[in-house]
Amino acid sequence: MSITRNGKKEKIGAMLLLSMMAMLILLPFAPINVSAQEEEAAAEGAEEATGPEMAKDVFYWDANGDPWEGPVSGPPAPELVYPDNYGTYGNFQSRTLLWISNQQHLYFGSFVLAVPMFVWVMELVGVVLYRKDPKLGKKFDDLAHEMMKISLTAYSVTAILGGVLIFTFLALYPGFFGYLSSIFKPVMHIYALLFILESGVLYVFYYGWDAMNDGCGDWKYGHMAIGTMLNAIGIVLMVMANTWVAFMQSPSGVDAQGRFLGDIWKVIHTPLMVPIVIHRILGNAAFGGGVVAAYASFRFLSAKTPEEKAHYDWMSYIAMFMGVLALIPLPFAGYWLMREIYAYRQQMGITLMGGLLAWVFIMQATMIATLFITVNYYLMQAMGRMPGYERYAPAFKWILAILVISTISWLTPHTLVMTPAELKAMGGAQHPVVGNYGVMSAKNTAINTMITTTVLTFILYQRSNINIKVPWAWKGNLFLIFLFVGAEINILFLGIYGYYIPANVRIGLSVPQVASTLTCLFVGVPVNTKMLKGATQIAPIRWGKMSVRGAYALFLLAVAFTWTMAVMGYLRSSVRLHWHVNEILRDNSPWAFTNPLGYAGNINSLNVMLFWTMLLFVFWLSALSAKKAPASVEEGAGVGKAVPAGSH
Amino acid sequence: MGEAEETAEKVGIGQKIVFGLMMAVAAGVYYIVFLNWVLMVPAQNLPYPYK
Amino acid sequence: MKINHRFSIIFPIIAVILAIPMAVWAGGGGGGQFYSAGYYALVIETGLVIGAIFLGWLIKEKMGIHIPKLIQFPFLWAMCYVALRVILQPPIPFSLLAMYMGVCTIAILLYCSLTVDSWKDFSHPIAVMLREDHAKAKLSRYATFLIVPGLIAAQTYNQMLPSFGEPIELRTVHPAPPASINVHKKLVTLQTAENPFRIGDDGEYLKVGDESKYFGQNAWVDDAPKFLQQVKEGGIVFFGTAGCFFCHGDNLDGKGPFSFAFNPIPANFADPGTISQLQETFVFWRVAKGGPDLSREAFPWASAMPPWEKHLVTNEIWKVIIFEYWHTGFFPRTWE
Amino acid sequence: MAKKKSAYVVVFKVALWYSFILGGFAAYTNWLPQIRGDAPEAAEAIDVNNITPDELKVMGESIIFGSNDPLGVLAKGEGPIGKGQCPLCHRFFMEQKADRCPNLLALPKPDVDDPLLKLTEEARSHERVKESRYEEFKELHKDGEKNSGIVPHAETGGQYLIESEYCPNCFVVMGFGLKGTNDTVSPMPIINKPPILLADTEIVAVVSYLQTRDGDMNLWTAKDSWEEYWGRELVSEAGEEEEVAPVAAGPPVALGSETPEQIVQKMTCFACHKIPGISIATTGMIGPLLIEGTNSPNRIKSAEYKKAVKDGKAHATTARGYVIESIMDPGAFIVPGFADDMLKDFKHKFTVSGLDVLVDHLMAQTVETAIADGLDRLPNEKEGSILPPSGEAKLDTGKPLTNGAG
Repeated sequence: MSITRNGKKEKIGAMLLLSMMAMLILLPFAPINVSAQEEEAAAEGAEEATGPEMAKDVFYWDANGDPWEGPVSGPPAPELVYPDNYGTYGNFQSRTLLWISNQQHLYFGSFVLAVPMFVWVMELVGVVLYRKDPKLGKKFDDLAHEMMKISLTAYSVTAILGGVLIFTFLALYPGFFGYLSSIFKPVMHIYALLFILESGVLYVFYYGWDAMNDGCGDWKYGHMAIGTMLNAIGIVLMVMANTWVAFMQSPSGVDAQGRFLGDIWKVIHTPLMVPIVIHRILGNAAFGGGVVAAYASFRFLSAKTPEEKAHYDWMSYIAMFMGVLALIPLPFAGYWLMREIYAYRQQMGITLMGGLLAWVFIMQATMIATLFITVNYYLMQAMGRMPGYERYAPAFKWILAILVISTISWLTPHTLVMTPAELKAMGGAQHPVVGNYGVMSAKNTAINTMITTTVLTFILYQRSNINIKVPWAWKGNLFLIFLFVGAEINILFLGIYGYYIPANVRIGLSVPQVASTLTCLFVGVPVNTKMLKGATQIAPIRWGKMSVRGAYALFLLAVAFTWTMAVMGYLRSSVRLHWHVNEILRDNSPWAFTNPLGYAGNINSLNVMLFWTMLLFVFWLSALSAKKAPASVEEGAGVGKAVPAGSH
Repeated sequence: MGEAEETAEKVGIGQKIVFGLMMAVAAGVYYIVFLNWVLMVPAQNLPYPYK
Repeated sequence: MKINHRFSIIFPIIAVILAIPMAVWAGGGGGGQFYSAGYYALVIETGLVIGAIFLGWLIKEKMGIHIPKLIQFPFLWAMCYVALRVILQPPIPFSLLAMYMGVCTIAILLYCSLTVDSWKDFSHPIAVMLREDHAKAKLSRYATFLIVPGLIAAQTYNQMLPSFGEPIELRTVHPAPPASINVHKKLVTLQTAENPFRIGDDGEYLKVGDESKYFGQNAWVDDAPKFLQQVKEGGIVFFGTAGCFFCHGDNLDGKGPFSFAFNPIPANFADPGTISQLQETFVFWRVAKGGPDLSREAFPWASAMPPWEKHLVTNEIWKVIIFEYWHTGFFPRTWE
Repeated sequence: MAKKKSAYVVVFKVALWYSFILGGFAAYTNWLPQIRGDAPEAAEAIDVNNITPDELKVMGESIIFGSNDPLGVLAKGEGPIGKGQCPLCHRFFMEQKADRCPNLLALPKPDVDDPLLKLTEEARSHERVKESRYEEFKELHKDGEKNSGIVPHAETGGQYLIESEYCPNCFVVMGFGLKGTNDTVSPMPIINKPPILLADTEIVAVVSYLQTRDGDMNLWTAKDSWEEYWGRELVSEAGEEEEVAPVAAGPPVALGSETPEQIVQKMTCFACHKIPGISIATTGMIGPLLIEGTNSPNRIKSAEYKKAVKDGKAHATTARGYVIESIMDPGAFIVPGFADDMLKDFKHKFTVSGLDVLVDHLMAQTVETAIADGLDRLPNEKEGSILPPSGEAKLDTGKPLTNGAG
């Protein structure tokens, strides 16, 4: 490509084009509302003589605080009868079959949604870096390209699994699916159309990569605009699919009998829709990071040349980093969702937190502890490739000790399982020492300490092969010490203080606790980054020299992400109890019960196993095509030159 | 702190103590006054599931 | 390579910071119970931990003796086991111990593999044992292949050996109280009732939390504030009229002279899991009605608490509750 | 530097590692306590046309407790909780602990000062509607209660019980409201809405149980109260005709689909009573003439009846209730001049709607219809003959009653 660099004007033009394209994809929404209103108006006109039958919405209220009323525009929710409205395959639990096909589709869907997000960010980073350092820019660009290639194969698998899912629905739950599609029929059509659009954009995006690659010129920005569109369509697709799930959990826009009231927006915008969507977008990003990191680790382990090894080492680090970045706001999104659930139906919140499903949260706690310890461990392993890390190595074991103490406190259950002899020996149901760790105060302290410690590890990682040169380094260090020690003391103080005050005051403590943690993250890391300005390297990073254990830690991280997603999905789905659509459409099949946690654990493990096996196939496929394209190997070699790692 | 020696100018221990004290006061003010006192008051009125 | 040891000093300091709250919590859990035996035990234990860290530092840095990670592994594991199984008193249930030891095992494995060097340190002897062909390696190989299956066999034997333990009973310790109880012909609605003796200097109802200003003051002086006078009368009930201390102990720690005869043993009010987790009215219900009024899931027969309404008047019950909270330094739970 | 290893070895190792992790997670979930959440049973179809009040009561019992032996369940140490979930908050037995909501004990609590606690729930329901607080709630919700849209308008105890299921906020017992609402908002869910979601007939069954749990069938007004409260007929939600009447065995049963004539024949009323409008019932000489349009309003006001109420035998407060009571529990009140000879098993022999048919017919019979049919009172009825020539009696049939009472 021989396109010269252009001025600002063209850049602005490109951005305008980009945003216009992004606007375009919102178009399909516009006619829905219009047509719905038209229908409404038409219905009103037609039935003026008799008056349209108005019914009360189950959720929406009008300005006076009375239920919102809309014209009845659909059939009531059917009363499902077991053998008639349900299908079976032999003695299999229909529900489990649907569960598995749903989960597989969701995994692949999340993956193909998350990867373009990464690719977009990586491409942007590449373009920005290209100005200063074309080689580094190219490296990021290639990384983005490679990730996209994985996603391409996964995309077709997603489509196939989507087909399988629909057939499973039609075969096993025809009554339920019929009702849902009667309400969502316009949305479902738009969904299908968008899916086709997504495919088109995806292929243009992927196959136009090399053709449109001119470093940081106009064509590249055009390519990025296509990437933006791809992501926008992807997110809209996901939001649409989520609205069905959100409708099942918290229906609105229908009356108590499940009759559609003519306003499609009220059906889409259910009470829990927004928090579920936000939570899931963040979750997808974290999950995508984990999967790409696992892919890179796999390639890292099976790499034949040092250059390849270096490349995949680097790739796994970047992916892990992005994943963890998305992980950090996730708990807050979770809190918000939980709050909305309590606001929607307190009963639902209690079932989750204190009732039937409370033990799932113990499992979630375990997964979170696993995630944080794994991230720390990986960073420590990754420091092995940074000459000079030895200065910080003695700190590792103490970091680990803090993490383990926090984990032990985090995992201590409030209700202990014990024999009468143990009860007697303990002198009561509450252990005088351990019992202190089973309450909320201790748990908040533990998780905040764990996050703070992870931030600290990252700061150590950032500076492990660096000699800091800024003249105010000593001030910066002192500042960081007081920041972290102060935060930790504050977290501990609030944790302990919580034992001395009544419960109603204690609730308020969690906010300053979390604020302390976030201060470390949002002040500590930038200050540390600032300190690295103009610093000298003891030696460049020896990419590819990370220990094998680091790669295995990334696998654990990826599995933990997938597994957490599965177990929380089980939780979200189970909280509907015996309803297909909460309080509207009852599940009358023999599988309307809520499976115990152990069964869910087995199915989740099976699901994760299935997903990774299929993903391995996808990886293998993309590796096959890599062999046919020697150019990329050459680029890899170039990367190796840019980072003189092999010499060590 | 270890890296400080490697920078060009030497920093006296007195200077460090003074700055350290300043930082300690700043941390105290930030954590105790701002976070614990200012933030905690509105936090009392948070709804579920904070309770 | 210059190793910066000063850096690692911060972490023992943080460890000590972490240890102090442990000591405080364990020492009778809050409320100024700094003089209990448990507190001293934990101070000593914390000292032991710091001593062990110091000893390790001495051996490694001063004496220059290098202990391979492979040796450190079982040693650390045993230390954890001893700490959780022997030092931590009273003993924790097996389910919890298993979980803790699982976390510890993983943590020690991670510790052994933290850096390239430490992993080599850990895995090299194993590799030698498995691979090398000289006599020493062979001997250790044979020994390993005898000992490991032997340990597994012993474990299996223990597992299969029939045991006659009592079945696990998940007794509910604090069952849901009734909405109201009838004490001395008066209906007490537990959700709304207030302790009539929780009154401040101004004669108004004292908000929960505000009584902290009376903690640690002498209730037995003549010019004590009104609240403390109620506390004193409650103390007279506790040690005199009712004799609660026979079971619940002089320090309200559930270790009175009779306590060892009971299963389950009397409640330990100094434990932050008992009265500090309960509303005053719940405690009132327990004192007034005793074991017989417990619901079935709480096994009414599994409590020796007498129904004190038959021996005390209502006011005495309320006063002794004031006394219990004052003495332990806890606040009752509030409804919202 | 990198060792030349086959990709398959890596795949194998990674697969091993994955299996290890996944196995570990699954094992951990299996180690944690296992709870399975079973779905509540689907709504039971109750066909009110084919069921006796007694069976309705039994059905109500199982809706409340999930068992027809709640005490047995309690004795086992379990909570007797059915799909209605009432015992979670209400106390039905002394052995039970729950009383977050007003108690529904069958036996009064004698040792309590509160007068309302000295009554059973059935008796209490009549007191509730007379409370001045009920008027306050009427005023409070005069535009309809927010959640249910109902304006409180219960007039009798039975209607009160019905109303409190459909609209718990329509009357909140003192001390049982949500905290901070000054006892104006009830913690109880609306029973005919999710999550409890009882059908109308099921609610009638529950109320039937509450009214008759002492075995006093004559206290039963659930279906009538429901219809009076809602001003419409209670439609059975069974809908399916193939539903076999659950009372197939046993004595013949009066059904709602039958005419009064058929019922009278089936139940052999004609053997003792003369009933206007029933062609076969013209000769009975053992029981009173059944002109209940005239008789029952007077009887219920009579001193004898008031005495029976005072003795705790009779309970009717309306004329219609008096007729139902006389069929369901003939011993409650014996018309002066007669003996307690009537069969006592009619409460098992009438379906709810069958009873309706008969009572409707009896209530329509007055002195005029009797005269038209040429029937007269028996000599032992102290109201005396209604037939001409004593024309005065025709004018004020009530007079002899008051005279007799005096």
